[in-house]
Amino acid sequence: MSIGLTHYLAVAAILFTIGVFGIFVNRKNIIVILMSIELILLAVNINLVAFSVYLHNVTGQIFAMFVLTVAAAEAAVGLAILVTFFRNRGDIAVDDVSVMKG
Amino acid sequence: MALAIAFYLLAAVTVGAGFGVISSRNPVHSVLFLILSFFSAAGLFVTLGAEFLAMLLVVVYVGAVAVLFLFVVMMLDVDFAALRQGFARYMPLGGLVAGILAVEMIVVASAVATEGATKNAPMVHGDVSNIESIGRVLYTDYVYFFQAAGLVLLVAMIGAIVLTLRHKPGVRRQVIMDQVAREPKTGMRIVQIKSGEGIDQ
Amino acid sequence: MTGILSLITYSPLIGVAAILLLQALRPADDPKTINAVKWITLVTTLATLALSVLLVAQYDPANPGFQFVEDHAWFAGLHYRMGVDGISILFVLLTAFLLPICIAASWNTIEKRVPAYMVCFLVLETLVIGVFCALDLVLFYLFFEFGLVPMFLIIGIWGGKRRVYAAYKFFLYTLLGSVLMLAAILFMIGSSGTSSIPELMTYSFAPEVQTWLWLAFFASFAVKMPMWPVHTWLPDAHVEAPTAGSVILAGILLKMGGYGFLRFSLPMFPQASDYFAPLVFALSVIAIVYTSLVAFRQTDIKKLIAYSSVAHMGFVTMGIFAGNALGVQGAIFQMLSHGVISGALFLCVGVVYDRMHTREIAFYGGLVNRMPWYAATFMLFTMGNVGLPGTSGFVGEITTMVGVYEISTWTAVVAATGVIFSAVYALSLYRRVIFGEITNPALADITDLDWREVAIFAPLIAMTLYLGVYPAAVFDLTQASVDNLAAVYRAAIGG
Amino acid sequence: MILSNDLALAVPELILAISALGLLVVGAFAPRQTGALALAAMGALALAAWAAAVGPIGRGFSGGMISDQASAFAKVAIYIASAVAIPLGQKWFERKAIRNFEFPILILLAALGMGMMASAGDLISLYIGVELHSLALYVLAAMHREDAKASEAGLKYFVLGALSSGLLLYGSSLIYGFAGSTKFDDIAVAVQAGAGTGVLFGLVFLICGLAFKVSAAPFHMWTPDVYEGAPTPVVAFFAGAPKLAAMVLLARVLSEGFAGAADQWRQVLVLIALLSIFVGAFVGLAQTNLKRLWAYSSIANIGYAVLGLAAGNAEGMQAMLVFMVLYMVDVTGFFACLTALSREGRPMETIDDMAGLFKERPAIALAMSVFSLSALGLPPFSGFWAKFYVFKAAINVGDPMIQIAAVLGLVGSVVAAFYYLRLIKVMWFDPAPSGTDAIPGEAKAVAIGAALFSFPVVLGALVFLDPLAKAAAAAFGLAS
Repeated sequence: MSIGLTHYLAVAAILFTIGVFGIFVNRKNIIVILMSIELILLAVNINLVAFSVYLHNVTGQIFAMFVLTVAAAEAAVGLAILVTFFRNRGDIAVDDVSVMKG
Repeated sequence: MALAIAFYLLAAVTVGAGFGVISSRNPVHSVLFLILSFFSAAGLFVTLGAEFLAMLLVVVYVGAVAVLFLFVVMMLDVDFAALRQGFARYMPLGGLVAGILAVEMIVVASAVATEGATKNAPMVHGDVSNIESIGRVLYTDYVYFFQAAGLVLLVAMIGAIVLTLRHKPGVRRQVIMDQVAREPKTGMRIVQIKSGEGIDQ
Repeated sequence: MTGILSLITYSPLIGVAAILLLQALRPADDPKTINAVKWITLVTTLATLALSVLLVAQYDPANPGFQFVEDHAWFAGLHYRMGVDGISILFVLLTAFLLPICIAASWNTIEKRVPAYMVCFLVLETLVIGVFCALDLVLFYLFFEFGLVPMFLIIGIWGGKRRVYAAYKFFLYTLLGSVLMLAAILFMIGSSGTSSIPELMTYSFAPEVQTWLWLAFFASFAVKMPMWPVHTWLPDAHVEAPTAGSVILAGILLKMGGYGFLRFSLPMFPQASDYFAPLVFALSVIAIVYTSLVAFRQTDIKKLIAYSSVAHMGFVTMGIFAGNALGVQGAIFQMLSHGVISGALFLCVGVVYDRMHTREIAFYGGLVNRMPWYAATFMLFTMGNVGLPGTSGFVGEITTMVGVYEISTWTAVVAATGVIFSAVYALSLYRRVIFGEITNPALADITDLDWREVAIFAPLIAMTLYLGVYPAAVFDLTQASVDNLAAVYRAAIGG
Repeated sequence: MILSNDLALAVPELILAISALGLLVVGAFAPRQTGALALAAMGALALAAWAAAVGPIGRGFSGGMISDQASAFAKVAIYIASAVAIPLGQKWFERKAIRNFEFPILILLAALGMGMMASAGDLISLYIGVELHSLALYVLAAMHREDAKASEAGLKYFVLGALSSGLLLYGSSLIYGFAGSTKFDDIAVAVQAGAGTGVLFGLVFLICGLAFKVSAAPFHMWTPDVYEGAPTPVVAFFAGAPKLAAMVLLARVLSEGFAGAADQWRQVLVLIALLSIFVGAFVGLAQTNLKRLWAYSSIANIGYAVLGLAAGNAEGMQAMLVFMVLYMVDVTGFFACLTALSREGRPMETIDDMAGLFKERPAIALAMSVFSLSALGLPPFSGFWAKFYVFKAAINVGDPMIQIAAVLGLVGSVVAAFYYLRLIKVMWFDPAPSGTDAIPGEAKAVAIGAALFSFPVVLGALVFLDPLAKAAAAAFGLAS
């Protein structure tokens, strides 16, 4: 029972799906949406690191570091926007993104 | 064998906690699940031999990002129960779609694993440590990206300040420059007071 | 004389610049300024007319090729190419001839936003002349397509009650037709490597490709002509447009379709033209007979004349796709003649509309008692419309029909019955409006033509009669080019 | 690695980065000097544009950065558009009594990110460029922080933008796993050897992520809401330059990394293009708000640009580049007009607000008509030439699928004609309700300048733009 690359990729794929799924089921709760995005990025990182190790190529880990860095920046900006939104509305419920709104 | 057990344990916790993030009723719990998920993902990194990334994940995510989330959740006084109205409705169908999607993604990912450059390469650890190998290329080949990533953080900083910093009117602030520049001449005013009149100010 | 075509084309824009300058310098709503704007426009259009006459005088009728050619490299392999031959030169003249008349006809009838109105007409003149002079596909398309905008504004701003609907319908019908033409143009440029019209005339596309290209061009020109069944925008546009707008529309814009067939469909896609000629004949005959019948039932004078335009354009398409020298000559002549006569008829409607503000046929009757000069004028143009010998209408119809007769007997025969129908509706219109006693008290003190209207009608009357008795004036100019076109076409289809 | 060679390639980026940092310090000490800071930022952008135009050609930072004609072309356009956005936005915020010196700095950093995208040669620089400009744009969209609509727009933009970067990243990770490298050159070698389902899946994710950024259907959902809510001058900025950058990036990824899988990605692009054209045309018909209307218009127009890309040859790339530049001028001009217009202090944003504009503000009405006709693709305006290039490329590619798509696209443009005509009709035909407020000078200048560019300057400008775009397209290294 050896653990191979595929196992790690499977974990990443499941996490990615959970993240995307989380965005769609929690459409009004922006905080959970932001956390779901973090889950997606985590999935990406697992992918990158796993590939990096199995390829004997450090690029993937560097990429993952950049993803981490940028994810932190993204979270900061996202939460800042959320705070301004909350100050204006007193709530964080967002209307559904409308596809056909007139 | 020990590695396999560790992998399955960590993977299960990562995925389970991930599901907890999107399904718990209380966003504080979501944040805690997020931390758990990241922590076990860091464990997965260790099983892969990427110790530095594992540390980074814990430091950056658990130390910074998750705390930021926790801070915002606590700060905003929101009725979170109301936000979850759609959840039960979307759950069954969404779960089904997500399940199918996940299976597909696994198939695709394993396709990459088998057809790509990796082609069943065995897991080996180099003789340089993980952190050293990263450091060697990060500041040479990837210096351009490294600097640019710094600018990304700068943008985030400017953004957070622009969006949330508020100068409350009427608050007197300490101006250190003025304090330091103060001399006896400017700091004191000698006023001749005529007896019985007092001063205006 | 190179450069004269550009000069003629852009000379109206000098007037536009002068108007804009005047607007900037003087108070815009001042009656004096408005008056000056009108005079500037009239003088500009007359100058353009003078230049066009000069152009025709300089034209060498013996040379079938393009003359006064200008060619400057542009970008992406495109060229700025201008030139005229026997087929296009008369349309330039017709445009320059009708424009001053339009301006004079709108002198007192347009009250709001006069400067914008005049600018629209001048821009339109530039674009229409550009269409007839362009020798590059893309340049042609530029002029052709942009012509929609000033016409859209003319109908939409200065038109009647349902002007917005009519303007939309006009714009969208024409646009849909011309995007297909654009696709064809792009394909032609790509596969032949040139956008020059003279070069493309000698380039032969594969027959199956020709079919598609022909259909794409047909979509655009058939809407513009307009041919049955895509003519429905025309009556609406005519009814809602101001008088001068109708004159331009009937007199010039419709001719762009016929010109397109002559310039593109016949020489560039001869096999496809031959293949589709029966279809065109069928549609033309339906147009002639059906729209004549529809015209007969109209209660609005303008709508009646609009439908009669569709019928007359049926002769044009028929003549063009006969593909022989006589048919094409007839079609060109018919277009010129129709340009003058239908323009004049719309002006006749405008005369009574300006006085009574209605175009209901039932409203009028007995005008001959009060307006003898008007009755005589209207009579002349009605006769021209019917195709009475001695007027230009006769020459156009008879030449076309003789040309078609050589190719398709039945088409000519059925079309001839159309002439009878046209006599029925046109004369009945004339009878109902002009003859009889005045029964409507509102008409009691209607006045006859004033000197301005006489001045407007005089050149049109002269032109109708002149072309009627001396058609050689036109045929001499077009002969060489048309013979060449027909010969090449006949050779290409192996007949 | 000789660092000075690499640095020579990055001179435009260095200029922008250093001036952004410098201005930030100056701003921190003299926050009231917004005018001077804005001017300095514009100067920096102009300098960077010049440096990009005359700079050396080559690849630097171990392949992470590509400096060629294509990147120079895109950078000059992006930097100029960014420079134009600074006065528009700065004055607008000042009129709202928001004085923040950060606005020009954020624009500088966004321009820097877009420049990175245009010269990305590696999945990492792609990602960092995308994020650098996106983060700045999220902040700019929400910057009018007292306005609930603006912060909502910012939030929506952020959430969907972050999701799209997630998709983009997941795709990148699969591509990396397949090719064993993040450099486009190495990816190209691996793809040449045979592209399996996995890597194509990764590519599709990557395309989806970038399609979000350019607001191509079916990833366009954020566009109308964000355009409507965000401050108008900011919309003027992010409707143009970022899309050009993303399109150039997409072109680069596809042509350099995935030339070997051209048959597969062309199908995806044709689908995206047609969906965008028809969604933009049909859903736009139902809009009453001008900003939403132009959001749909931009969706449709991006469809045309993607169609150029789908042609998959040098001619198509040239078409896309010309299209994006001409469209950028149009859209900037239109939103500049919108920033200029208000009635009794209330911005005029619905189509009905425009009633009688021709009578009251003939210059602005004429400019808006020019932009509308241009977006409709009517000759001789710039929009026609943009479509001319795209359809010429698409029709000549010799692939029936793309030819049919081109004809369908042309028909779609007729549908879109309805809403542009409605706008013109309202401005020219309808009576005016009441007077409009005075028009700010900088918005008027931008509007009139852009309108003049759309016609008649474009007829001359294309003489220069055509060979430049051709050289730029040739740099992508595709067969013509």
